Order: sequence, then C-alpha cells, then structure tokens
Amino acid sequence: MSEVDGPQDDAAGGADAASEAATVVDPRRLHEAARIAEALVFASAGPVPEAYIADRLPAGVDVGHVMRQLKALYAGRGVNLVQVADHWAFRTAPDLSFVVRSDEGEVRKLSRAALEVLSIIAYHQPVTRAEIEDIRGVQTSKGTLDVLLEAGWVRFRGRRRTPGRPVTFGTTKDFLDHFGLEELRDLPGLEELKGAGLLSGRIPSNFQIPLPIGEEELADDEDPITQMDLEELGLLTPGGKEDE
Amino acid sequence: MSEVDGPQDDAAGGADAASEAATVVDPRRLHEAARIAEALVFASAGPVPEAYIADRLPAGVDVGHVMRQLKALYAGRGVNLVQVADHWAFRTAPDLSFVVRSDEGEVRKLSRAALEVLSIIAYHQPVTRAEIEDIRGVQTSKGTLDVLLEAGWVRFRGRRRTPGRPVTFGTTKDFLDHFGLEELRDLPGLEELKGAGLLSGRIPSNFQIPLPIGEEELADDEDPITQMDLEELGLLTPGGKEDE
Amino acid sequence: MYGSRFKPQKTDASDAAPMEELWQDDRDRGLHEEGLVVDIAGFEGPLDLLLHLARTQKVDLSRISVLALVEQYLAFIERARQIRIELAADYLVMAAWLAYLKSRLLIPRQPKDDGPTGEEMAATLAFRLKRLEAMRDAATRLVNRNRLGRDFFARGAPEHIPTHRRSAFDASLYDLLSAYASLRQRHAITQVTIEKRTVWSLADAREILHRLMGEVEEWTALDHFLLRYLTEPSERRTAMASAFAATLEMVREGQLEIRQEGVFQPIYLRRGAPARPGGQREEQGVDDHV
Repeated sequence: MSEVDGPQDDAAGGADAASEAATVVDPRRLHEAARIAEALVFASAGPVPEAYIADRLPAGVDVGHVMRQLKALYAGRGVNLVQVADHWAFRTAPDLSFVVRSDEGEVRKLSRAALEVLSIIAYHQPVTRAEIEDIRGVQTSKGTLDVLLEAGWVRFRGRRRTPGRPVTFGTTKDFLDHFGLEELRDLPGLEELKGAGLLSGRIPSNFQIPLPIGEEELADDEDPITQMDLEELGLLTPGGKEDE
Repeated sequence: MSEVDGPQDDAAGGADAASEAATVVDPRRLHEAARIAEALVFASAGPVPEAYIADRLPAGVDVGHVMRQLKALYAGRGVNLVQVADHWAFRTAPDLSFVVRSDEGEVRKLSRAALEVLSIIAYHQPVTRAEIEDIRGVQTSKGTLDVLLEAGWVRFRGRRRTPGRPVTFGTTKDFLDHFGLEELRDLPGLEELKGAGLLSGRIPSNFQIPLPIGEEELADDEDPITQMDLEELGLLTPGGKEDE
Repeated sequence: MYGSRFKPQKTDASDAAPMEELWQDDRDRGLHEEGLVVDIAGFEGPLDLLLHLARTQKVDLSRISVLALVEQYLAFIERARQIRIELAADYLVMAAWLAYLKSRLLIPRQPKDDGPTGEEMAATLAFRLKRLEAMRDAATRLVNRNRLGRDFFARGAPEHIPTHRRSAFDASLYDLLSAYASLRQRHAITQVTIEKRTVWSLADAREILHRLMGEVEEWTALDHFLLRYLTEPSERRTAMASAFAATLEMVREGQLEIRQEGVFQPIYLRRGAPARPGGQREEQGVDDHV
C-alpha cells in the first residue's frame, strides 16, 4: 500500500525531493495524487498532458513532484513511466520489448466470406466446394478455403463417390476447441437460432438446418482421402519435388 | 529496483508465500519474471491467459506465485492487477472512477428484460431457454438473447442431455471482466441464493406456505363449493374432459 | 402505498418504465381505458403482475397469503375485462390456473384425488415468485457493480493482443453463427425471388399464342401480337424467344402459318389451315436466319 510513499526519498534525486517536500501537506494526499496520476496515464489512449493531470490532483499537490516520484517508482519495473515533451505515458521497459512484440504475428479477423464458408462446412459437412458455392450463391475463392485450412479449422475429409469424385470438407478438433464446442452436435439448430434472435421469422416453411454428423466417421458416400489423392490435388508438396 | 521482491513476504498470505519460496531458485530470476509478467499484462487491453504468461517466464518460475505477488503489490495503487477466470488484467482502481471517467466511454445499455435474462443465465448456468422463460414467466423476445450474445457476455455453452437436447447458455470471460468478477463464485449473493434453494429448478422441501388462518373457514351462511360447482362455472378445466 | 418496497430496476433499464408508477397512474385515473392498456403492457407477463400484487401484501414472500393473492389477481383480470381490455392469453391461462388453485385450497381433499394438493400448488407459486424476485434483485446488484468502461478502465493504449498460438485468426462462435444464419436467411429469401423471375417458358408462350389464335385471321407481325405482353423491357427478350419457339412448334402442327420477308424483317403469323400438314416453306427460311 505504501509503495508510492516508500521510495519517496530516493526518488528522482535527493535535492529535488527535499525542496518539494516542504510544499506537500499530507503524505496521504500525496499517495492519493499518485494513484490518480497513475490511473489517468494508464487509461488514456495517448500521452497525457501534465496540465491535464494537474487539474485532477487534489489541491496543493505539485504535479511535477508526483510524476517524478512515480517515474522513479516504475524505473526498474516491466513498465516504465516516460515523459514525452510535457506529456506522460506508460511504455514497456525497452529491454523487455522482445516479450511484448508479438512473435506470432498479428491476429486477423476472419473475413465475412471465410466465416460464411466455415459455417457452411461446420453445418453441412461433409460438403464439397460445389455445394458450398451452391449454398452461398457465389463462387468461393481459393484463398478463402486456404485461410481456413491454414487456420487449422477445416480439413479434407474424403471424396464423394459421385462423378468427378469431388473432395469433401469438414471441420477439425481445433475448430471445436476454438469455438468452445464439445462436439459438432452442440451447434445450435434452427429453433435455437430463431430463439436467440439470429434467424428472423421470415423464413420459408421448408427451411432447414442440417444436423452436422460426427467428425470421425465418413458418410456412406464418402471414400477416405489417400496419400495419392492429396498429391494429385497438389496439396501434398512435401513428398513432391517442386518444393526443393 | 526492489519493489517486486520487497513486499514478497506479505503477498497473498504468509503460508502460501513460505511454501512457494522453497521452489524459487533465485530472487533475481523472480524479479525478472515479475517484470515480464507485468509488461505482458500491461501491454494488453484484454485479460491475458495465465498460461500465455507462464510460457514466457524464465524456466522454473511458478507463474501463480509471481501473479499473486504482483497482485498484492498493486493492491493499493491507482492501477490494480485483477484476475478474470484464468486470465490477468490491469484495471484502474474502481474508487478512482470519478477522475478517470470520460464522457465518451458509455457502457452498453441493457433493457430490463435483457438484464434479467443475463442474471438468470449468470446464476443458473448452464441454463436452457425454456428454463429462462419458466423463471421469468414470459417468452423471451427475439432481440433479448441476441443483444447479450452480440455483447459477448453470453454464449452457447453446450446441450442438455435430455430429450430434444436443448442448447444451454452460459456467461463468458468478458462478462466477468465487464462486471469486475474474478470468477462466477463472486456473483453477488450466490451462496445465499443457493442456500435458499432458489437456483435449482426443484422446490425445496422446506418451502412452505402457511395459509392465513380464517380464510379457510366458511361463514355461517356459506356452503362449501363442490367440484361440480366449479365445473359448472367453467373454472375447472384441468380435471375436465374438454381439454382432450 | 403500492409497492413501496419494490425497487424498480431503473439503473439501466431506460426502455422499461418503473411499473408502480404506471400502476399508481392507473389508480389516479380510475378506469381510464388507454391507461389500463398501458398498465398491462407495463407488466412482463402474469408472473410479473402477481409479483407486483404480492408486494402489496408487504410481507416476506414466503409468508404471503396465496389465497388473497389469487383474489387480487382475479379481481384485476375481472376489472380489465369489464372495461374490455384485450388480455394476452397467458394472463387468462394464469387466471384459470389460479381459480383452480383457489378451489383446491378451499375444498377438502377428495379421497381418490392423487393430484397435487392446494398447498403444494401454492408452494409452487410462491417459490416461482420468490425466485423471480431473487433474480431481479440479483440483476440490480449486478448492474450496480463497478463496470468496465464506466467505473474502471483498461489500458488505453494497448500494445499487443495475446492469443493462443494455434489460431492466427480471430472469430467467436457468435460471429460464426450470425454469419451462417444471415447467409442462409438471405439465400432463402433470394431463392424465392429467383424462382419468381419472369422467364417465359415455352409452355407459357404457347398458351398465350393459343388464346390469341382467334384474332389472327390476317398476317400479323409477331411483335405487334405480343405487344400487350411486353410492358416490361426486361421481359422482351425472353418473351420473343419463347413465343417464337412456340410458334415454330405450332407451325409444325399446322396450327399456324409463319413468314418472314428477309433477314431481320418482321415475322408474320396467321392461323393455319388445319388441312395443310407440313406447313409452308417459309418455316425453313426462318430457321436459316435465326
């Protein structure tokens, strides 16, 4: 509780502290001032003008003194209080920037198209690309499926036993994990989507939402994907030579 | 420099600290771990998973210990370290809201119905829509659940293992974060409500309604109403046959 | 005073008027019709109304007089009926149930009756009221807690958003479901309009030609013939194409005669002589041009 008052004496040089201590009325008040300054700088989207902080401190407290004290307090910490012209901001300690700099790259929002394709695959699996396009009413760009495959949420399930033997898509275990589902059957059905207000009442009476089948078993008209299939699809470069 | 190591002894209860101190190899390392944890949590606006922090600490450091220590360190400050489920976040101290509060930062307004549904979900989770409606005695209007889902406070949790497998609802981490709850057990009055049997669907056996004496007795000029009278009056459909 | 102990959830419920204000208004206004309509709307269903009535007994909910409560409710409904207010069905269902409950409470239990006793039913009702009230109190306490973005704040200038390593993409289940629902919904509706898109089928065209047959004693241009059907420019193409195809079919059957002077000249029709199977030579000429 007394961190702010504690290191007061060794804060920002002794002479400074000594000369300012005279103006300070009450250590409690000083502590409160430090708390306010801390919260203001923390919550602000940009560096905070010192004058802005001063306006909000209890009367009779010297803002310069409070800020220098806080700066000293944070000096050895993971986060430092830094002064930029007459503004104040919190910054990660320079030697720790490696931890904060996100190593795995930025998290991107899934595009609308990708969300649509993903949801179709989730509900309608096993589903072929042609079927996805039929449901969406637009062509699906290769990039969209690639994004989902890359995210690890969608996989090749097998091949449909129909002319052309189209590949079928399904979701993965990671998909369930990410969306907090225990099993595919936990996906809400028609009544539940309606009940939750996601589907309005204006839908045709023959409108249906499929009950997704379990992820492991293949459907009756599905063949498993073989190594050869994958190579044929150009999806399995590791075995090929082009990658070298 | 020594703020982190300093108040170590009084952090999170003496016994705890003592037992953990044995596992800690080097105070320097511990200090470094605290700095890293601090930087990671400080840098993020949302709660940071404890596991994420653990991954980035020096080997052999107990993340729980580090976090509890940091939490104690920040307890009296303008910015507090708070736990949200198994995540950590820095938040300004609530008592400073009068200074920090900005005019633009409006929190989401909820209708009374939405608020009621939110509380029912929070206290009764996992709960189905039918159960929510049973408690409120009215149908849930379309927009209500939708608003809560969109706000990210409520989620589809799973399905009840009963006929029809109805979807169950629950609250999210964002819900805890928004209402300043560490975990669901911190919901106000949860224990009392549980004790009173108000959170189970079943009526507790000790829930009795003493009937006021006097109302049951008939006046001198009254005859008791018979089953037949009631049927005649059309008041007694449940026992009747018309219902079939 | 009515509901003096009742705490309306004013805090965050900007859209719901505190109910006892409405109720008091009603008492002031007497039997003002519009007023009472508003009152009913002010209650969220029969349970809400019952809870409000129970509140007027000013005792702990587990000690209310259920019988008195039933009377109050039935009286309320009766009054609403007298001034011809349309009551929602669930209010009436509740009234019927309460009337039944009342009878169970008043009549001595029949020997072969194995339904719930009046006391059990009353306990159920009281339990439901108490539970609803408890949830309302909880809602009030919840909404009055310190809230993120109002009473306490997150870092204003975040530097990174940590995630689990696995997914480089962010999406919630809500995102997923709302994308799916709106896609399916959009498609369900557009599908209907696609179905209704005006394409003249061959059968349609043929039927129209049949109907008009009586009018074509003389050579008449096909365009002129179809004029009344070509109000929509977008339909022109399909109408012409289908009508022409139907014409050819009818010529083959000998029901029509058809001729055209040259390429891109108007096509003329007239009723064919039934006795001339095979039709005219012009038919072939037309085929060549098209």
